[in-house]
Amino acid sequence: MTGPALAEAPAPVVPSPAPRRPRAGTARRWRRLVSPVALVLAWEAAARVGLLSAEKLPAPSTVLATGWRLAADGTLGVHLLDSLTRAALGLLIGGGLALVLGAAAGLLRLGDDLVDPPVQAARMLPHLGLVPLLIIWVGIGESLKVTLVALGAFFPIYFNLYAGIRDIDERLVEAARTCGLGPAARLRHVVLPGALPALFLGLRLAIGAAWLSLVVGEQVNAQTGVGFLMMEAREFSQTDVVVLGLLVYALLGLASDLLIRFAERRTLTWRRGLRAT
Amino acid sequence: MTGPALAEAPAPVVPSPAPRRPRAGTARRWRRLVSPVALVLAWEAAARVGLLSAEKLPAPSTVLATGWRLAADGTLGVHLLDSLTRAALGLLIGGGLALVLGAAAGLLRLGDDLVDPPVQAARMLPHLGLVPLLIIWVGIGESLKVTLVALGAFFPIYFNLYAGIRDIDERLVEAARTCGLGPAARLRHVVLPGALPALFLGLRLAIGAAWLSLVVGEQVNAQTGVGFLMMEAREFSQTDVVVLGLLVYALLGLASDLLIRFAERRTLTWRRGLRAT
Amino acid sequence: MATRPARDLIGPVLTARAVTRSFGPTVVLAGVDLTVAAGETVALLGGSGSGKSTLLRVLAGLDDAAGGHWTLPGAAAVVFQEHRLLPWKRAADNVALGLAGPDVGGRVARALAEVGLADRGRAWPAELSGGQAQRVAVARALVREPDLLLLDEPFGALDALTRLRMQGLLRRLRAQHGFAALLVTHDVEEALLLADRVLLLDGGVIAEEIPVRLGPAPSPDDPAFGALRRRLLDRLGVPAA
Amino acid sequence: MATRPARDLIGPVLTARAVTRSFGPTVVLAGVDLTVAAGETVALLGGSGSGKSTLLRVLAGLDDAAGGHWTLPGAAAVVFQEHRLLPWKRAADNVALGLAGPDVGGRVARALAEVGLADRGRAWPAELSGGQAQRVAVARALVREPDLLLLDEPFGALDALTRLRMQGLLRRLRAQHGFAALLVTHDVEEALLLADRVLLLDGGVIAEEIPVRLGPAPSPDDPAFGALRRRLLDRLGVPAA
Amino acid sequence: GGEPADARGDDAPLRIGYQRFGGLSLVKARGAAKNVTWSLFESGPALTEALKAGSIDIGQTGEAPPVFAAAGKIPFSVVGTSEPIPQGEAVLVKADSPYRSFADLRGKTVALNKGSNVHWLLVKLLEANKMTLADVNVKYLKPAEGRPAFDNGQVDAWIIWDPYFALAERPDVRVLADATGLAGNREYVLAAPDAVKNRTDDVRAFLDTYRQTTDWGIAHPDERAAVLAPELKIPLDVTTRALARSAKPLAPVTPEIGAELQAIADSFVGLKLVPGPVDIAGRVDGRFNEAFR
Ligand SMILES: Nc1ncnc2c1ncn2[C@@H]1O[C@H](COP(=O)(O)OP(=O)(O)OP(=O)(O)O)[C@@H](O)[C@H]1O
Ligand SMILES: Nc1ncnc2c1ncn2[C@@H]1O[C@H](COP(=O)(O)OP(=O)(O)OP(=O)(O)O)[C@@H](O)[C@H]1O
Ligand SMILES: [Mg+2]
Ligand SMILES: [Mg+2]
Repeated sequence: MTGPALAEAPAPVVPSPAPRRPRAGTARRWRRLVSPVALVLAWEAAARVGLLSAEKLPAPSTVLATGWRLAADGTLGVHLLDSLTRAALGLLIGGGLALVLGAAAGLLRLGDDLVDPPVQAARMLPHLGLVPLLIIWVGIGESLKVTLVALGAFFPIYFNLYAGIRDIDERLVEAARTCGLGPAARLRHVVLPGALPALFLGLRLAIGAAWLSLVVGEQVNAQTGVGFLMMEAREFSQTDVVVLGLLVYALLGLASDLLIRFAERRTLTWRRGLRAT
Repeated sequence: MTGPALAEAPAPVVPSPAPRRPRAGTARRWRRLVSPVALVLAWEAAARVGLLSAEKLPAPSTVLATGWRLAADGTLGVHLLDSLTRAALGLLIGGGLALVLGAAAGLLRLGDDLVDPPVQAARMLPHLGLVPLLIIWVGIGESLKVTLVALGAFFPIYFNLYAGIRDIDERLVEAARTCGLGPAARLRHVVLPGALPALFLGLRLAIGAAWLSLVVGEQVNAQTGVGFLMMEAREFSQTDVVVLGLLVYALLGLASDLLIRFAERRTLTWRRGLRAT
Repeated sequence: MATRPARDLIGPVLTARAVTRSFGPTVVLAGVDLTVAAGETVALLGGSGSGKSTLLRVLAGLDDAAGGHWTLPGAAAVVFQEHRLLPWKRAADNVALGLAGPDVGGRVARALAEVGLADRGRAWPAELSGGQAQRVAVARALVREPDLLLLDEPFGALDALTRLRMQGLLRRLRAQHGFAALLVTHDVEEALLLADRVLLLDGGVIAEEIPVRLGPAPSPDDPAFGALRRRLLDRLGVPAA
Repeated sequence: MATRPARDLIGPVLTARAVTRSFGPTVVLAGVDLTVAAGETVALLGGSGSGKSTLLRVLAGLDDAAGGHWTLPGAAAVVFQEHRLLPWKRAADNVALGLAGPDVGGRVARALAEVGLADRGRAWPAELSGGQAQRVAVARALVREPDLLLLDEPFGALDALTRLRMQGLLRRLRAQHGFAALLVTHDVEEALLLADRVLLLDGGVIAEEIPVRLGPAPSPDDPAFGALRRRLLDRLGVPAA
Repeated sequence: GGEPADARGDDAPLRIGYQRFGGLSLVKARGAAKNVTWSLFESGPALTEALKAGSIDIGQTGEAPPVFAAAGKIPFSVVGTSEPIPQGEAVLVKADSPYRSFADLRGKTVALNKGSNVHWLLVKLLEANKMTLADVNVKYLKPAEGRPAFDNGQVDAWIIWDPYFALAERPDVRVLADATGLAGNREYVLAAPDAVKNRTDDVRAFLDTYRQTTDWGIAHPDERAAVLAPELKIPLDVTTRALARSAKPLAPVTPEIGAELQAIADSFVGLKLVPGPVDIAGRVDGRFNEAFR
């Protein structure tokens, strides 16, 4: 995951390569913190010297203070938990459906012909524009929010899975067939591991889409959730709470990224070898 | 693009394979129309026999009549054109930025360390929740809509490009280096073609995200655009116009899919060969 | 590779009649007739690009677009020209792919040991050298004790010593289990050392069929061996030195 | 391949001192010393997995993790063990990759013709047979007329006749352009036919260096050839038949 | 859920839709009504959308949303209203701006929420100043969007209602005009036909509670503010100021109320703001008027 394809300039003349370098892993991990920290510092400085008015963008320290206050009185926890529950449920449903349909379309010619065209048409349906219809179909309760998340999560997973399956080296599938693997076993041993990197990417995009949908969904008759918190703050122009909400999302983004990176490292060890050669 | 990885059951005993079959291309193309047409017919039938009330979901024929009326008096054309302009502009800006940053992060170790972490954090920022802040920063005019589209389009392209670059076979890059290709030439001859399939996928997802953002953006102080048309109809509970708007999006989805498929077929001919072996 | 009682197979284990295959306008196979009897080893020679790999794919049931008729036994194993190991499975897991029955672990370990890679079972395919990967692919085919082996230049990337060892291994296993083999090779000596019959693919058909009768332990020093070798090389267009 | 005046290169075109490379705890190269003089052809022999490909990668400047010192001339071309053709470029475009100067098209066409693939220039790599792809890779290296060729089993997938032709081509071009070559091969005869010197990689070091003095046109029938061949095979552990 | 009231059994809770600052907020904040569920809506149009979907039984909006809902053929009855609240909505400009009357806004940008009570106020303001919609540059922005746009000078004026009005009232903001003498700015109680027909007693009981709670609030303004401020999550002083001018007693629906609504509807139709014609007077249902006397 770390070997860039074109990182260093080529050295057609290699006079004397450096001796074994110390493992740069930890150094790199810290370097990845540089730009986020720099951004936050610049933002704080701009707010302190008055370049940014508190209305335009409150200082990170203000936002943190607000966050601390809301966290201390339990508000933040409650809203976060509710949002996470909705997101998880929607991801599960939308992701599950995407896995089934994506696999059907990617694997079976018939599935491709029957499933893919409607999905391609539905892909551009802005599901957030469906809200008025969804209210009629599923009501204004929790199911509305979960449906919106599921719709948002469906497409990235479906498309990446589909593409991942299509990109699998046909020759490996042939080799598995000659080893006597039936369709189910080929799915397990060849298709799934081969499509896994694409699936991870789809999952990343789906998690982002889930939050996006939730922000809109939690504006329809919600009493809880980070989206609701932000909407409420928006209505009363409490910019610090709005920015706090955004910060929470950003942290969730980083956390989920770390989780997925970890999962990738666990399941995609074989790619490191690929990179090393 | 058509050879499924696991389409038919394996036949360890191949008694007598079929003689050369006629090209199934056209037949398949028609088969892809089956499920969309079936869906529309079922919908129409359900509406006709009263299973679906006109409020819940008006019949396709009603929607088409509405579409015809709006198209005839020019309304639809005006709104569509404005939406398309905004989407194109936003895609251009967001996509361009994603290309630059995605390439920097995918190619250069330094770029990865500096660019990727903030993007990962921003990835989960639901840009639609940014609307109040964006109003302060870019105003309530066209730039707001274009910014929203650009934000929506940025992430799928960035992530897919990044992943596409990382997935390129390092051995091919090495081979290109030994052929004396400098970084720019490697970019052009190895990295770009290698990442192209992923880039196409990102483009697909980005187009969907663009519309999604536009639907929300066109509800803020817009007087034109398909999103505005739908919002206005929503206020008057003109479900037929809402559904018409969705239908327009679906058709745009199919049209853009056809375009991208065509572009893929042109630029990715080499994969057909890969599949044939 | 546990011993298995040799079966009395009657009739050919593989028959192909009038196999044809074209890529667009290019006809690669123009009507290949082929029979491999049970327990027999047949070598397939031919120039580069003559269609040997294409024929093997057809016979393995992997090519839908080919014409003609052929039958395959239930248990055929293939070694492809490239190793085709699954990059996400370690060497041992690649060998164990689709393997059922008792003591899979032990059989896999023995197969890897027989190809000289007892200690590389936990390596990823990307960590193997060219010859090592090829040997893992051979182990993957041998471990399933098939009735027919389809081998596409299985020893092409091996040094002289390893190649000799692998040839010995193949001979020994054949004697033990009695499987048949169709062996694509570029090495005329190898063909003569291993095969009961040599086929020459040229112009899309089997242009020549040469039985090899050199006894159970053929030696390159045998004058009959030299004569056959010369005949094959002549047929392949290689001039005498 | 246009003719180019042979250059008077003084001194070695490649020197390597104490090259080391390990993968984790496994030491593959334990200190390799190597020199290739201008215009000289050196064959590198060694068992499967002995580190030949690893050494070539290091010498080509592709391995950051190796230790030791080495120099490379500006113009080196590499043929890898796998063909490493870009799948998205047709054969001719693969050969033309990074090629500058006048008449690129003509030079590419001539190079393809010389490896016997004049009519396959528009084929995608996936449409080539194993041997054809390998020959395209050879053409890609030869067309840039390097000072040093690093070849990793370039003829491994070729039938006897094609292999002979390619060996002839290599000899002819060397005589014409005077490039040096480091040739990894498993074929002892090929090493003796092409090389001025044979190196044996074993245990991570150059275990043996054997000069080949067989005159300008060595023949396998030459008794000196037979003796050298036997000596090398002995050293590689291949028993006499 | 979206199931109609009659499918939910007699003892199912009554589903109430409310807006943040509507009179119903106090009922919710005090927990006065039993056996009800509460749904919060961002605006009147969003609430009538839920009414259409059959997701609520009773809801409360300002004066324009019923007209828009009726134009959208949404089935509902107007079962109650309030006394006029003309000071509860106003045109805001920056204190240092040169505008002294609404007429000065000719050619300027004015932000307001589409389809809300302020939309009707705009119509009346234009009418009173002999202007038309073409004379001002209207920007339709929701309250949450209007505030930043107004604060940052992207619009010249903002027409807004309480509590956003009270929240925006700061030293650098001036009230250019309110609805006094122009618009009634009443609140309306809407009910779904199912609930009116099948759950008449429940609805009546609820409306009774509503009136009692409102009356209690008017009698105890300080306690009312103390109860509502945390519910609304806005400062106590802002709550007090907004309630002082915006909390009015409830009133029965009479034919005059119907006529008043019909005038709004006809005017909107004339301006092509809604696709007409609209019969809103016919939606007025006086059967619960007892509860409001
Ligand atoms: N997918 C394809 N499209 C077009 N031509 C193809 C395709 N696959 C193979 N060919 C052509 O068919 C011919 C036979 O190929 P094949 O791989 O069977 O040769 P081979 O005998 O195995 O050669 P080698 O010894 O070099 O491996 C070659 O000329 C090759 O270029
Ligand atoms: N990325 C890697 N990680 C771990 N071990 C590796 C890696 N690459 C190569 N090796 C090991 O290094 C040794 C040398 O490999 P190399 O490819 O150089 O062998 P070789 O001499 O070219 O063999 P062959 O003749 O089979 O191609 C092998 O044992 C191989 O398993
Ligand atoms: Mg082949
Ligand atoms: Mg090697």
